[in-house]
Amino acid sequence: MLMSTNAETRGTTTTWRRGREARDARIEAGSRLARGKVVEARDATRLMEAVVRPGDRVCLEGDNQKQADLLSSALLAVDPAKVNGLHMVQSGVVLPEHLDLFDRGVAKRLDYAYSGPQSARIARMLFGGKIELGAVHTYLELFARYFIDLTPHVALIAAVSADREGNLYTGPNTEDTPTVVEATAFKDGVVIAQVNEIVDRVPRVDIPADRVHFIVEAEKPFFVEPLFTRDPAAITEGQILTAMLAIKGIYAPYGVQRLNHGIGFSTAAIELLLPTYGEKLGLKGKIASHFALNPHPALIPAIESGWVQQIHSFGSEVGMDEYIRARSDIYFTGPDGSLRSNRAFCQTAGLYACDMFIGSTLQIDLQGNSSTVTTSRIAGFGGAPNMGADARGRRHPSEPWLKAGGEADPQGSALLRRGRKLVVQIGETFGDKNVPLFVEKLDAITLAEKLNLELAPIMIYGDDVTHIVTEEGVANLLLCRDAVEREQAIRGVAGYTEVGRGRDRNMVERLRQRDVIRRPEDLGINPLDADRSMLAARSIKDLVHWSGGLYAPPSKFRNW
Amino acid sequence: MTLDDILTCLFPDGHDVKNDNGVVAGSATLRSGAEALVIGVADKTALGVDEAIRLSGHVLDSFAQGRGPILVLVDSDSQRMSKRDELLGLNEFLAHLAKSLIYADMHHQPTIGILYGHSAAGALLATGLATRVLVGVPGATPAVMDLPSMAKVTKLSMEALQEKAKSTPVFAPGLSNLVQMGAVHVTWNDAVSLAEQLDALLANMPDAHDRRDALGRERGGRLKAAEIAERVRDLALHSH
Amino acid sequence: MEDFSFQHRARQRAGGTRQTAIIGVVASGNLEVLVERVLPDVECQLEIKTAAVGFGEVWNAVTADFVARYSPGGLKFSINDGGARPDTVSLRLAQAVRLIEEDGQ
Amino acid sequence: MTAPFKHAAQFPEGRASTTSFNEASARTRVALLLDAGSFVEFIGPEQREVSPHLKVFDLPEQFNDGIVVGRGRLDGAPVFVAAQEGRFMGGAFGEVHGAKLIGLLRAAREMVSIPVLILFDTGGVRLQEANAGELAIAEIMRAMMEARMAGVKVVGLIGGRSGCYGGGGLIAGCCSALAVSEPGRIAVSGPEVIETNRGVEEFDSRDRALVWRTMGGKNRRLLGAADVFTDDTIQGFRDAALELLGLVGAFDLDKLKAEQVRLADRLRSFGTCEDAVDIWTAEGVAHAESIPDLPADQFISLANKIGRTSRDAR
Repeated sequence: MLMSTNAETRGTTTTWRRGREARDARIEAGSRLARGKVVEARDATRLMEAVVRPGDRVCLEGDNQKQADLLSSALLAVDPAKVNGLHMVQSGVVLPEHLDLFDRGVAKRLDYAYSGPQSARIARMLFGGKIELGAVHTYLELFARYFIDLTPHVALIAAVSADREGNLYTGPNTEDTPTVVEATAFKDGVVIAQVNEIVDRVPRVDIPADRVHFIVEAEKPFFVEPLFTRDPAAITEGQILTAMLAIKGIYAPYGVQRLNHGIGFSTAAIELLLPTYGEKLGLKGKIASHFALNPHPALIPAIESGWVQQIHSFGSEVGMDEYIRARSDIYFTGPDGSLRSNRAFCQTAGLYACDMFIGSTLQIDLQGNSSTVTTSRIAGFGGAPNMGADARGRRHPSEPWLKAGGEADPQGSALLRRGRKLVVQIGETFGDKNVPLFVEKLDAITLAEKLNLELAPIMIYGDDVTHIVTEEGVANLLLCRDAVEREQAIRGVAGYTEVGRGRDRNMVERLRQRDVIRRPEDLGINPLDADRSMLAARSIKDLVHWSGGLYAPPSKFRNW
Repeated sequence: MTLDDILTCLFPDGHDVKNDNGVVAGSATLRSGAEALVIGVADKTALGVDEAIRLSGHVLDSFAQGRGPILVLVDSDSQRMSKRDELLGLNEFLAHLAKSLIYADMHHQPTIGILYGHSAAGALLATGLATRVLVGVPGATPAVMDLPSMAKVTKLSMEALQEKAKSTPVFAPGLSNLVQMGAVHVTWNDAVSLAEQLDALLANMPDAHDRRDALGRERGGRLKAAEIAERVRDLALHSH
Repeated sequence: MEDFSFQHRARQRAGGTRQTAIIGVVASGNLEVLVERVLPDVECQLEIKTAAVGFGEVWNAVTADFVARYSPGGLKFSINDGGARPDTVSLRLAQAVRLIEEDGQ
Repeated sequence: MTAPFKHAAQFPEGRASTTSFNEASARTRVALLLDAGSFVEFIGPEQREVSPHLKVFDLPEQFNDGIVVGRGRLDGAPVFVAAQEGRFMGGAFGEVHGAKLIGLLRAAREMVSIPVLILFDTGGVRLQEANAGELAIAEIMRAMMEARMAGVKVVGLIGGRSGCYGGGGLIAGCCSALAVSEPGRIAVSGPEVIETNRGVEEFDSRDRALVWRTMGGKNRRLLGAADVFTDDTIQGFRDAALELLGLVGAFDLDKLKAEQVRLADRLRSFGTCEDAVDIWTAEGVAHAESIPDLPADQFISLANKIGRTSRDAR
């Protein structure tokens, strides 16, 4: 017989409400510091000490973009004698405080998904044994585990505003909040929100009050980093060339309409070429109409030119609020007019409802495995693997999906054949400081060996990758029939890297005959035509003009 | 050397030169008995908009009062590196001061810069380097760019920079380097009366032609400048 | 800095009549290519000064492919390189050939 | 003497109107600014007159040392032109770079009738040859003022990516007139230098909106430091250059005195302002904080209404 660990026998009666009672006790302790649900910012640390218990699983919201910065400082300031050994379960390890918690002994164990700005320090702390690592996840994975075995006892979240009952308006950067609250509040956890302001009436209710137990008004708005703004002025001719190859060599033949873009400059170049090069190719209405995508400023010209029909977003982007509000036909907005993002839903959309993911990476090996890990940095996975993976549970057909499936398995029965998501790696053969994109052995493997990890941190597995695009051409891995062909197809677009120079020229030429590799000239593209004048916007200011003045870029991107 | 020291040495026959928070102005009697306008920057003061406009004012005022030479005494910091100065257009104030000195020099008021202390960057351009003859007083410490800043930008160690500085006068601070470049025309001998040396210079002023590039070539500090300028000039004059 | 010099036989003379052309700017990750029509018709020469040390093999491969593809006979290429990627180098070389083959002086 | 060098790419008609001055190379700027095909370069890249000093620092050279000088025609009339390449070592002045401009100005002084256009794009003195660069700037200022006193018109065009900083700002201050675009910046000390000296509280160099409203084209135009504000196209700068050449005259004492009055008045009027927005507010602009977002045409009419200029006062 299976014994429930939730049931506890006291004398002769069994109690099934141990979690509820513990939660009530925490709320009771915290309430002594609160007026209603409102706790003053100066009491935030005392609130932590009242509510959080040693060893708790705590979700300190840590998203990709927004940060509950006041609450992370408050938690960091607790007396480690009272609060210690916490198990942090949060998608983003972004602020220095997130790691300071481990240095102070407040936290001990970590399960996370993404650690961009802290990637070097997190690597050092893992080596130094400061952090007991659970696992590095993708967003959807971590969210899933919130409901199975990583359910938070306490969630410390961030919202734009709250009313006195505790209804929250999360604003355009809703991101992870609904997911975190769902998992916490409905499983006897305590939810504490920091808000930029307390108002009489919130613009819209993103989180109902009965899921929120305490509110702290912050002196300054929560921190949001503009992560998805790519200055068109920094786009190079090489990136324009790869973008042209992708549009003509992949978007067009597969007719890709539903897709997700990574955040690199190559995909920004694609976005900026749609209204110019794409228009010239007659592709408007045939490609790139439905996106799972943050509100990329670089997509503004395509939207304004009528290319895009609909975008669902993981988060928002600094400066895009007014533009989004004025383009509700395109974006998901609330009754108040502002963007409603939702990372869990958008990740799901990217996994199941998109026919293509295209993004860049730091390293690709001969099998097509790719990773953004270097030996000194562990940036985590974020969402790319959810986008850049074939969804084995997918059942609805679409033209690109079926076509890709057919290329992968031309002999199989059409009615039984699985389609394939197009998973495209795009990049230049050499990155910053002439570091090659293609390598024999990924740094991720070296790192896994050094850290004794059970799995190397692979961002996208080779068997999910369908195409690789570089300035040398497009490699279609779906058409490769064995591992040797696959390796030569990859070498064939690896240019002058060591991997590229090590190619079998004859075999690469044969692969080219079969369209496994398509060079710029095979696609009718002259590299000399890859010119910045082709970009629909060549500066941030141009984007502002395209938006009719609605886009308000953050100061660091301005030159006026 | 302090301002008082240099004034005493230069003008044994008297002067009414005042130092108002680093802005130096007044007149002085030369050995010849003639009067000279004296302006300058003292006490390693930074040259900002407030200082520059007063100095150019003194130069312009002197135009009405006769035709004596103008001596520019320099012991300054760099230009004042502040938000306010840049907001107000410091470049125009410094250029205006330089223009005033150049105009005077071209119109019968020969200008002599006397670099007796520190100076750098924009401050040096607007004062000493805007005169016809720039004199170096031993002990002067001009520094177009200081080595620590250079080390930061070039990512070279101080030691490496000092080593390189031995082989070329082209980048490192110091009076002797500026002499070699042709920027400083002459270094006075501090064992001899400065007043006498000034008198000798005034008696033998070169004409108002800028010959600093030729000087730099003669002294081996700037081997290309004069030749390149001359070649461009010739091409420009004969390309029609 | 590292210097390289490559001599190649070209299939044929580069088109056009222009004697010289220049393209590009020396900057981090960028380069300038000066091309001059000063060699016999079947010869091609490339003189390279690069800020990125240790890429001799890459330069060799890039320039060999370039000559095979464009046959720039009679041309001498002088390159000042600020550490450009091979694709940028290839692009600038191709741009230089296009420029000198244009009509003009 | 070596022959002049012609190598410019041929550009299609109308290209000047669609090409960003800010983005273009020095060579493209010159080719599109002047009458088509009219530019002749002096000491072109084939002469390989590179800096003799960069090899000491193991740094790459550029065949024209970061500046293109020569002659051409503007609406049929001859002009001398110098254009700095802001991407090569930040367009900084070195020995050879500076000497080319000096030679050009000396020739202009002798010709008198041929005006000089200077397309600035510079961070100031080139660190690796700081003494030579500083001195070159002093010589340029001297040569420019001598030329102007002889009657030569010198027009500065400022809209490059490296701005017009350091000694470049002083040279700009010596020009007969300036045209500036929104991305153009004019100052002596750069943002990072001010931040290093005064702290991030006084000047956050990463706050680009602050950098531009302090040093950028719009503030410079409103203060009267630049007389013409243009859109960021090469055609815009060509039109501005033509306009300014038609307006300016020889340099004389009256202009020098008028400049003293103009700058003293600026100090009196705005000397206590803490920020550009305070200056603009003091000028009577309602919602002065919105000036950075004003489109060019609206900004130009605002600037003209305020009417500050340095015409006949520089």
